[in-house]
Amino acid sequence: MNLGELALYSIVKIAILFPLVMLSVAYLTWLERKLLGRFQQRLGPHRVGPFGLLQPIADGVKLFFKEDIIPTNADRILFILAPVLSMACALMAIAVIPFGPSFQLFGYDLGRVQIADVNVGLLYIFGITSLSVYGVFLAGWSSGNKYSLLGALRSSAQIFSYELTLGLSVIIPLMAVGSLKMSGIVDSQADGFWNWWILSPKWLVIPGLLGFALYLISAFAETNRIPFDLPEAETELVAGYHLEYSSMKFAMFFMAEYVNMITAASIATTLFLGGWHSPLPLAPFTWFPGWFWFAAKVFVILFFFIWVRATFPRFRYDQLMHFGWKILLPLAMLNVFLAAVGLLLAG
Amino acid sequence: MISLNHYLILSAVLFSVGALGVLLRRNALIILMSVELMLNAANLAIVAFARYPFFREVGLAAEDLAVAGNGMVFVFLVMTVAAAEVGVGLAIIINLYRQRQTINIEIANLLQG
Amino acid sequence: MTSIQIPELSFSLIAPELILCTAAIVILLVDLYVKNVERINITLLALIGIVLAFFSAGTLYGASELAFSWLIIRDDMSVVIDQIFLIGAALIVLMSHHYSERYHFPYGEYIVLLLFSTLGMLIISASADLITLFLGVELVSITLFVLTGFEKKSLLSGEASLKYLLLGAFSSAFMVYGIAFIFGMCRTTNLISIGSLLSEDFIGSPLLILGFALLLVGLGFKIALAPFHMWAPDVYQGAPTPITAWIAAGSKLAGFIALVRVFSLPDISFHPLARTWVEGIWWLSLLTMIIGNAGALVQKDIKRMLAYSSIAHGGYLSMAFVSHNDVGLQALLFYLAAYLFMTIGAFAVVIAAGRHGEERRRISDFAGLAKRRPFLAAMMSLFLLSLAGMPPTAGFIGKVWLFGSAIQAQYYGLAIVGILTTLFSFYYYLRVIVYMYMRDEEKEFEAEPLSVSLTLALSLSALGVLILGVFPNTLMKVITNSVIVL
Amino acid sequence: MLSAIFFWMFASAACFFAFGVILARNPMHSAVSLVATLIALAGLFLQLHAEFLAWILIIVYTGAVMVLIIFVISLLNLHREEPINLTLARRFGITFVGIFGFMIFVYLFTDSLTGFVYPKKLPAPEEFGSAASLAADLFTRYLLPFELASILLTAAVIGAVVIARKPCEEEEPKE
Repeated sequence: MNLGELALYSIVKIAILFPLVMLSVAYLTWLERKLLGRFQQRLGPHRVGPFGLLQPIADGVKLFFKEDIIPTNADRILFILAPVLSMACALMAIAVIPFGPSFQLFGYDLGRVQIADVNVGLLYIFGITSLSVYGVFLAGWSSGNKYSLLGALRSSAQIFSYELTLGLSVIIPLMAVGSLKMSGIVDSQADGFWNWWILSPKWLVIPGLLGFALYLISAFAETNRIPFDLPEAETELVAGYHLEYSSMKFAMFFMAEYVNMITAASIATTLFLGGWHSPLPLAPFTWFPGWFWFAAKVFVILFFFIWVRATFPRFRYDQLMHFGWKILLPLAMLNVFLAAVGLLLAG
Repeated sequence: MISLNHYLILSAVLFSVGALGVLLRRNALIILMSVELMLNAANLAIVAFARYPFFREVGLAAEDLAVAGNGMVFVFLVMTVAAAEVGVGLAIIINLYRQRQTINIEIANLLQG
Repeated sequence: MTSIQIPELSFSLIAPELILCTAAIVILLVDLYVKNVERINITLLALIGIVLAFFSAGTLYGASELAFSWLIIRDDMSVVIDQIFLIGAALIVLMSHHYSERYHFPYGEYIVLLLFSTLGMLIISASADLITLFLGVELVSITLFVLTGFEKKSLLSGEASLKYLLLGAFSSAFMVYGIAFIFGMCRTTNLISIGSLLSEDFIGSPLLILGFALLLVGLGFKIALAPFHMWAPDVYQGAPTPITAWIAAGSKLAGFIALVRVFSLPDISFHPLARTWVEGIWWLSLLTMIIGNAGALVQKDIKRMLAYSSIAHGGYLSMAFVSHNDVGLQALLFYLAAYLFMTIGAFAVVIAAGRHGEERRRISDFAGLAKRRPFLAAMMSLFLLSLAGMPPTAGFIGKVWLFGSAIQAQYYGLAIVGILTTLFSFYYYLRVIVYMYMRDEEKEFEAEPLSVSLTLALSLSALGVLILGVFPNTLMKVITNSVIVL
Repeated sequence: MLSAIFFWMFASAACFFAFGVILARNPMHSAVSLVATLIALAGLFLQLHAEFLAWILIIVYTGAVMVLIIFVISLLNLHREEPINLTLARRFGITFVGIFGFMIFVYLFTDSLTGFVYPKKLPAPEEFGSAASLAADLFTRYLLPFELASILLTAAVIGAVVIARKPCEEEEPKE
């Protein structure tokens, strides 16, 4: 495959994946509202279209036609830059996620459903997510509003603190596979759910499970979801860092948040739940295509995210910091140690 | 074609921009940032040297590039040191701000001969 | 998965470093987990660690080995220097014990950082690779930035630590850039490999010279050579006095050892580089001697005066690099040891002459000290005379040796400037003595009574100055041997 | 060809934002410029096949160090412009003179090399700059510096905490 073909294939893949991701963002909001409604004994959106299915589109149109305000106190450049940065980081992280096995289009073999299989894929994801702090922070700072600033400070400190745990929690697949390449990690989990890293073989069960749990918890914090949604705690901070934003700029933050959720769920799927591999290498399971299994697993995790939102109250800020630094981080370090010992014992 | 020289000159430019920042600015934080810029310029030079092995001999073997890992380790350690330096530096700057309500090094200048 | 071959780890060769590191961590944990731990216990723990490290270093004489894949060189020179550093560290711990009682800063952390900075110095003295050298220098610098700012109620201390930090970081950037060019030209950061490369017919590109020059600039900042000395007086004045002493003695010593490692370990005497390098140092040395001594003449603050005196000493010491022979190196090592004792001693007197909340800072504050505290005045006179280079003291022997090496290498001009500036320096050293003995004090000022620890520090440094001055042979022999082995 | 385009793109971005760092009047703008410079540098690292280092640069510098700096900028409320004692034009002048001086210096030196053959870029071996090769180096030959770096970080953490802590509590005598 030469450079030109590679670029062409990547563009084709982007052209396929981008609308898909945006569509799933739209319907993730619908899903969340619908599920929250059910959890709270309500109906959720049901007026616009059947089951309220056209609600996200109506929301989008509404946001698009709202007035776009830039406060006089704001730092104009950064104020405009912030939502763009948020959105860009959220979308860029998707580039290395393998959604499915090789596929063909019009007779051409386009390779995996993955835009770029970078050698250091996992590091790439961490790098990009670490950049996403800036979107949030600059939004809060440039608004020239103290509530926004407080929200931004909280959020960046939070993301900062939980990033360490997030990084350490994925150590099992990393150490066992010995590669940072996403495709390599997925390939190592083929042929049945007992090969998934969440249920890693032999001595690795404990670090595998613990790693998955740590990953999920810190992913909640990274995506600013309840119970870690302090940056936008309505009761204290009005709305947090995006207080001053309206119209499409606000929509960008909103979408970035959901894209981040999808990314986090996809990474968990890829690293721990076998990616696009079917849970059993048997007949009825293998009939379904890879992307179906991927979507199913991501859906399960997203459902969990929403479930948690409906169930748990919000942390207090000092509790959040205490939990992150004094409980999760030591656990994550212990997990690294356990993983190393497990690998040694497993040979 | 991009050669080693291109990278070296770029790193020299960045390094001297950083150095000028240290000399021109009076805000302690910006001076610290300028120093970071200098350190990264130096890192760029090291990585460039590692990629373009510099030998007198005309024939170059691919093994020479393997030796270059050496430079990578150094860059890695420089980044660590820089991070430590920034951590300590910010603490010192915060301490100064608490004492004086300024971080301008011309205003905070009691120590004079 | 590729399996990793762990290379041979000869821990016994870095025993002093390991012991020191262990001591620091033990103190850290004790301070953390034991409630209300007495200050004296921490001091004792630190001293035990230092003494153990000292003796374990002593067992390493005659080792002469490269360890840790050529990152560490354990030769006699490194052992001598390690022991000098450890003596200095012990003296500083003793002084700090007294000083911290006066100002109540977090003592556990203070001692831990002090030990870590000593560790950095030991690493510098034993490094055979630019990477370890760089890390050692940074460990020393970063811990000293913090220690300088330890007196958090003092505006001077906070400001001094900021200045030290900004210039220290600035100079590190130069060091890194210099190392980058050296690495680029030699394809290695190992000093011994660089040495063997340079001793062949490897002419090298001018970039190599640029690399060494930048490295010199970086280290020049750390040891306050003349155009890069401007941070020194401010930092010396603002830092807590024991830390001032440690910056003046330990950090400067470490910087010189780093220079020795960089410029003497690789045998570059035949290389065209050597000429450029000697010329550069010649100017730096000259400038440093003149500026240091001239600056010291006009100072009113005792710590600033000692700062300029220490800059001037940097000038004398760098003369050894100009002469670039074995004698120079030996003289350098001897003078460094002597300098350590007299500087630490002088600062110890400055501490002893003060009391809580009030220090004798100005030189005029020392008026009449001889009547009130004759012991302190006598000690101060001893250290100042030694700094000036008067005969019965260590300073005299060191200076003679140093100037002798310059004359032997036929750098007469530099030697003459050295002697002339030394004569000038008598003025400001003697001025303090005159104040102490011949002036009456302006206002009543009773210093704190001497504590055991400070008395110990004072008398040990005085002993060091006198022994090295009267019986220099022992140390001379050790040093001469170690340099020949090299 | 493609690599040349990338080089010029990243190099010019790095230069542009480097100037931004030292010329911006608002510290926050300086910091954001530095972030942009570092991202451009990471791009250059990628061009040089130092993949691992490029992402480490992003994660460590932009993700941690710069966030910390930005944090402090907003904590200290440094919106106000600092008094500037040089006109902007003069600053530009000094800056350009300095840079061109140094550039010419380096350029002359590198070009007047005697006995050197200009290094050609070789196809990098598979493991060049990869995480695995760096890790193998770091944990075998460079084990000692690695441990030293950890000591350095410990010392820095202790120091930073002691210095940045509020001064009231520990100044009291410990008894």
